[in-house]
Amino acid sequence: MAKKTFRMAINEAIAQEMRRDPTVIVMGEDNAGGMGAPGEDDAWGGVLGVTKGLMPEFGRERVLDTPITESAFIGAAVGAAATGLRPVAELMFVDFMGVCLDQIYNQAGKFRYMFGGKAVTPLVIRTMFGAGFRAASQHSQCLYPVFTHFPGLKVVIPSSPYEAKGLMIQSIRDDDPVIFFEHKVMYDDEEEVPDESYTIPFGEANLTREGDDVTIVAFGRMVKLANQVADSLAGDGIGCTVVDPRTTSPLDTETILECVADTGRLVVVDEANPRCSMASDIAALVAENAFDALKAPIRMVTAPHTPVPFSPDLEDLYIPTPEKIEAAVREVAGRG
Amino acid sequence: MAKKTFRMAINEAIAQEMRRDPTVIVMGEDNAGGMGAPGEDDAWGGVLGVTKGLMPEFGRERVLDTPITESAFIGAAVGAAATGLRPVAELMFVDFMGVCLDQIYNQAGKFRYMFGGKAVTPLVIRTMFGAGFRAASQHSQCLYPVFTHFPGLKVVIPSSPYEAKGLMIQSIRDDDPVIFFEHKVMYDDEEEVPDESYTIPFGEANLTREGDDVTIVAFGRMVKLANQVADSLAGDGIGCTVVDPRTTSPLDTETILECVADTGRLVVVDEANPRCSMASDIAALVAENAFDALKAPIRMVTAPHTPVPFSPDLEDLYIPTPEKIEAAVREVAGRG
Amino acid sequence: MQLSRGMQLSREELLRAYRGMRTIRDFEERVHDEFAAGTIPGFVHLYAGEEASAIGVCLDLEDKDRIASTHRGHGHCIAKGCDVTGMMMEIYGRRDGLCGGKGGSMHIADLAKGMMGANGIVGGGPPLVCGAALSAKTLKTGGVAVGFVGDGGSNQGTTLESYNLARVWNLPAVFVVEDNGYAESTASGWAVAGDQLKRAEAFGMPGRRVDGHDFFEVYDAAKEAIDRARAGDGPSLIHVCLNRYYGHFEGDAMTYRGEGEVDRLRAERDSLALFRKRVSEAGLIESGQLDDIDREVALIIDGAVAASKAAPAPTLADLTTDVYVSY
Amino acid sequence: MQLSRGMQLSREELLRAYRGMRTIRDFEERVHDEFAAGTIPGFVHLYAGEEASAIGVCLDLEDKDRIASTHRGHGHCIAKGCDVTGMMMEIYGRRDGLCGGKGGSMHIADLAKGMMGANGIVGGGPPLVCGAALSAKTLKTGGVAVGFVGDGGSNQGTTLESYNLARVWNLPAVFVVEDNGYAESTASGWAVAGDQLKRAEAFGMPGRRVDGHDFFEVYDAAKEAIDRARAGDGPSLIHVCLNRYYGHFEGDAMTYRGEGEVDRLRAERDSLALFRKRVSEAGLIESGQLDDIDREVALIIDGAVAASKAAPAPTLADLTTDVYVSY
Ligand SMILES: Cc1ncc(C[n+]2csc(CCOP(=O)(O)OP(=O)(O)O)c2C)c(N)n1
Ligand SMILES: Cc1ncc(C[n+]2csc(CCOP(=O)(O)OP(=O)(O)O)c2C)c(N)n1
Ligand SMILES: [Mg+2]
Ligand SMILES: [Mg+2]
Repeated sequence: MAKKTFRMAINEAIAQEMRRDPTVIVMGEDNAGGMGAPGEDDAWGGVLGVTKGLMPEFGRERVLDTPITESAFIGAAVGAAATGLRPVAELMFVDFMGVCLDQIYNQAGKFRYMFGGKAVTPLVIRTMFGAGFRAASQHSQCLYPVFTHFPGLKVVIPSSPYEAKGLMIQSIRDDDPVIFFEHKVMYDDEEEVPDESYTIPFGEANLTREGDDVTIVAFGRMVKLANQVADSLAGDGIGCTVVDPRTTSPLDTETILECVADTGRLVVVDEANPRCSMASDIAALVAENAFDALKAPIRMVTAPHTPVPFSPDLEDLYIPTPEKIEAAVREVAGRG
Repeated sequence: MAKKTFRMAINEAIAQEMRRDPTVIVMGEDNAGGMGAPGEDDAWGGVLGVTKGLMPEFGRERVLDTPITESAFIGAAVGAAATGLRPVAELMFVDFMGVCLDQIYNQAGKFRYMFGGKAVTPLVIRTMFGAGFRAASQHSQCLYPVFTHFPGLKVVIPSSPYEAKGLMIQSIRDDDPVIFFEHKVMYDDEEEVPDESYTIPFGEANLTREGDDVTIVAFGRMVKLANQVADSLAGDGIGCTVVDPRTTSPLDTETILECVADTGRLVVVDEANPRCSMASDIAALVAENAFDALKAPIRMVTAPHTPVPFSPDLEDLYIPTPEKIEAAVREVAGRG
Repeated sequence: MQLSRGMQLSREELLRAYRGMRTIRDFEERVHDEFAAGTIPGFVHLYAGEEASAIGVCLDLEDKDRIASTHRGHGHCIAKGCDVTGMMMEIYGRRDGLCGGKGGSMHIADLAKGMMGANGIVGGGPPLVCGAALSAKTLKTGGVAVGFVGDGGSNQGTTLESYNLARVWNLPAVFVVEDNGYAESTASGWAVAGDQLKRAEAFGMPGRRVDGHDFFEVYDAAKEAIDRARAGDGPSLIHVCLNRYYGHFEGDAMTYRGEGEVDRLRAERDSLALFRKRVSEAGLIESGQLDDIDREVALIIDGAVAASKAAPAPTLADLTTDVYVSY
Repeated sequence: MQLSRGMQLSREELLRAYRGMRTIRDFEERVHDEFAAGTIPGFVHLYAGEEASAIGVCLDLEDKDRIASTHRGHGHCIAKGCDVTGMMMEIYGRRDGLCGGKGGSMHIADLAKGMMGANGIVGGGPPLVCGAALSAKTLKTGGVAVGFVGDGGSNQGTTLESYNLARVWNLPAVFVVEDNGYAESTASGWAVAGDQLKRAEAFGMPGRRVDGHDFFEVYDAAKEAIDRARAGDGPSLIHVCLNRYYGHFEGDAMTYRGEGEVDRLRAERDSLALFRKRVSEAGLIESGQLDDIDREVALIIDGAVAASKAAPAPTLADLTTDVYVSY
């Protein structure tokens, strides 16, 4: 076991699955890079280097660069998945979903149902999300609530390198279309990641902390922040359970409800915009199904209802911070 | 005042605004119809006849038919709105958003913020939504939760002909991009609608019933069903307040919270899929801000987490019914 | 001029082609009647009048070859071998329909037959075709993928992007633009700027225009394009000019069409009549044999409708299944 | 051969063109340096090397004429008259930036100047251009709308659909494909199937290919297209072949480029050097005057950077404003 970055963990997961299964292919803009260009081959490995090295090992036949035509190539990944391949396609930034969403939610996500259970669409769409990169309004959104809304899609949000590897391998092996969300600010995060292949099942939340007073449900990069807060509050005698659902669809409702049954208090931390978000989804779940256990109002810590601002000063105010999370936890714990 | 259908009310609203303001234009596939064809002009007036008669009155210069290229013409409406026109563009079925969403949420919805408050984008996108028409998975979705998620867009869901006219006129006069949701099953619904022009402001919920026991928040066609249920339960001594928020963005949070403060019980009725939906959005709002008033778990009545099935038998099971709403109300009222 | 390859087809193949066209025609005429009688729900778009296109393109395709279709998909389904009773049951929303009643007319599919689905989204198919062609290429199945779009769908960005991708990836794909002169009520002459063949050329593909009422012309062009794709020489486009006999969907009053337009088309541009004329003039098949097929097909369609009417609907338990492979 | 209309420009106009190109060059070189020094955050795509395109196209445009730009938008902004200090402040994320610091490099806009915004979405601009052209046509302003896209963006469905719509609606629009040979690390020769001019033809538009390092060639083609649009004769396409001097974005190591490629380009394909050569050979302007402009521009850019560094950032109160006109 060695320390690996989030980037490396994803890369290794894909490479191992490509070795194991010849039907796994990779495609996306500059996923190798340098197509038709005079310089280096595998020049990019994707815009942030996640797929670097795959092309030299697996060849241009299995690592395909694409023109900038997301409808065509994401749609091609959908069509390929329905006809015998297991594509891992990259939608560079999830913000670009607007030019290709139809192929994802109306085609891939509905094939199985519309076709009476006869279609299998083992597709992974990897995509970058999240703020903090000073990438401005059209390159910083979360958007996983939108994908979670659609039946037929599975939505995965890994919160660390270890999680990323296991969830990516699971995503590739899964027979349903999976949208795999990679937080762009986490690519250099490091932790111990096993060299061997392993899977983390969908729909099984991970309790990264356990405590008696407050349940914090957080997604992606917010899990780390929630744990920080939990650590610091432990010293103050406020015990937090931190739930990383790992997948928002399917959602491990059982674990979340059990945790709230134990603590009676809930804070949800969601980097996305607040309306029709995962924060509201979890809050509603609990308000419907664990109401009797609740000892305090539910608190949601989210981004504001604004686009992501460019200015670093504003962007830092936009993203949920440990301070805001802590304030919410203290409030529901009656220890404001 | 005369009885008018939902269809007529919308048509009249647009026509009156076109008479009042020469910058208002209409565009969409077959919005007049018959372009380049040998037969009748104004042959269609939109697929369900909502824009019929506008072209003969205002001419082809102000009622534009389009090729089937939603990115180009919805985007053109966005660009036109940013440069001096007030387009009322039709996205025939909201299900088609997947081929043009970028122009709506990344362009129209973000211009003002990204451009530091200097852009004005007075755009209306009319779109058909909802199940019950036996139109199957790709022509029956609600999808307003997706649009509600995006900052910068306003989302309007009229629940009757009267509401439709006033809200449409407001939408056209509003300086922000508005997505105007027309339930396809409601076009032939009739009620008294004033001949003169009037507006209904955004963000002001309508209380269609008042009662002491349970607050029902419902959207679009569901408002009618909720009122039916309220009527029938009144006989049983269960008093319902029915809230029609009219616009999901902006949302009249105040009225909703006040109603729940009064009744202590909440049922949300949302025809959309349940995850990250308006049902969850409202439930979360209340669980955060009116928790202390709540006397019972919140109940959400929604479609299941499945695509819309074609078979009429299944579709009828898919859509929330008065029976399901009534059961939910009885349950929270402790009168199951 | 090169001798038509279609005219060199075997007797069995010609009969199969005729049977296919007759099945489509009868299927659609019957759906039209049943819709009018109120026994069929929903949005239904009929392919009557366009039979020679689907059959001409698909006649030589095997199950490993894939097609993606449009909202006007019944003809393509039949041409690709979908079971007619299963289709009819689907259109009736029955549990034993090809898609369990969950799909309906606009979403009939049979992946085992290489039929990737009708599609409710105009331009939804061509990207999927690129994917199916990529599968064939990567898995070296020798298969090809064919995408049908209408004249209206030919403008959609998804379609145009797919031309580019298919060429850049050198995919075994064929794009068939079925130009029936209208997209809903809008004439293709107005909505399609430029020219379909020049579009093919603009994306580096060979293109060919054919009379879509003439099975033989369609067959020849398709054969050429399919052979090219199978040989690894990349995508092509076929611009098929044809007509629809009915409205855009059932219920369309068709006031945008010319006076007597449909009657004239039925009289003069009937792919079945034209086929009969060609094969009998060439002495390839006696008309009695074709009459036999007509009778057989009529019985099959009768049977399909009767079975559909009698078949059970899906039930509550079916509502929430088939969303995922694993839950 | 027709005499270049660019060569017939007045002395003032030529000086304005040169000043514009020099401003872009200096602006970009300076942003490059500042980014490398770590004072500028975010994704920054530089236009250095492409100056003659923006200036050649925009020189004659008025405020009522609109342009829509790309992620590589600084040059277009400058060419359309955006304030250079306001732009620099925006790139620094300052409160007094052209967009209040909320937009950043990829979203600089100034609607009053007819600059509809850089765009973070490849292919995001062309539909907006159709809209601006429609406004001009409907409101009879006499204005035109120009859309810039890269070679990569030229494949996007949104772009191709816009060609069709502009032609069908006969809009006063000009589409400028700036082909700098690469989209990120991918060569346009690989990713663009077929040919840009044939694409124009395929959608019924005139098209013209020009050397994008040569202001005069660009100007002439733009003039022709803009005149055509203003005259009500519809859209055109210009395929501008040029080069970028820096990486795709700042931080790109450019290993995909050929050995010495950029050095060679800087030496041989420099729009500013080429302009100087042309005007001095033709005896139109003495080089001293151009040197004066160089000095003036350098001071302006220095000033813009200094002001930006000193300027205040936006604050919490700014975070939630400007989402809507009315709340
Ligand atoms: C993206 C999208 N836009 C619009 C529609 C509505 N619609 C369905 S069929 C159709 C006309 C299609 O015309 P064409 O492609 O020529 O096919 P035809 O109906 O003539 O066979 C339209 C506009 C749709 N289904 N999908
Ligand atoms: C829809 C979309 N896809 C992908 C990207 C990422 N991206 C930004 S610029 C770029 C390359 C654009 O190439 P080109 O159009 O040639 O413009 P150039 O950068 O060469 O000026 C890509 C892929 C994007 N911003 N938007
Ligand atoms: Mg057509
Ligand atoms: Mg380029």
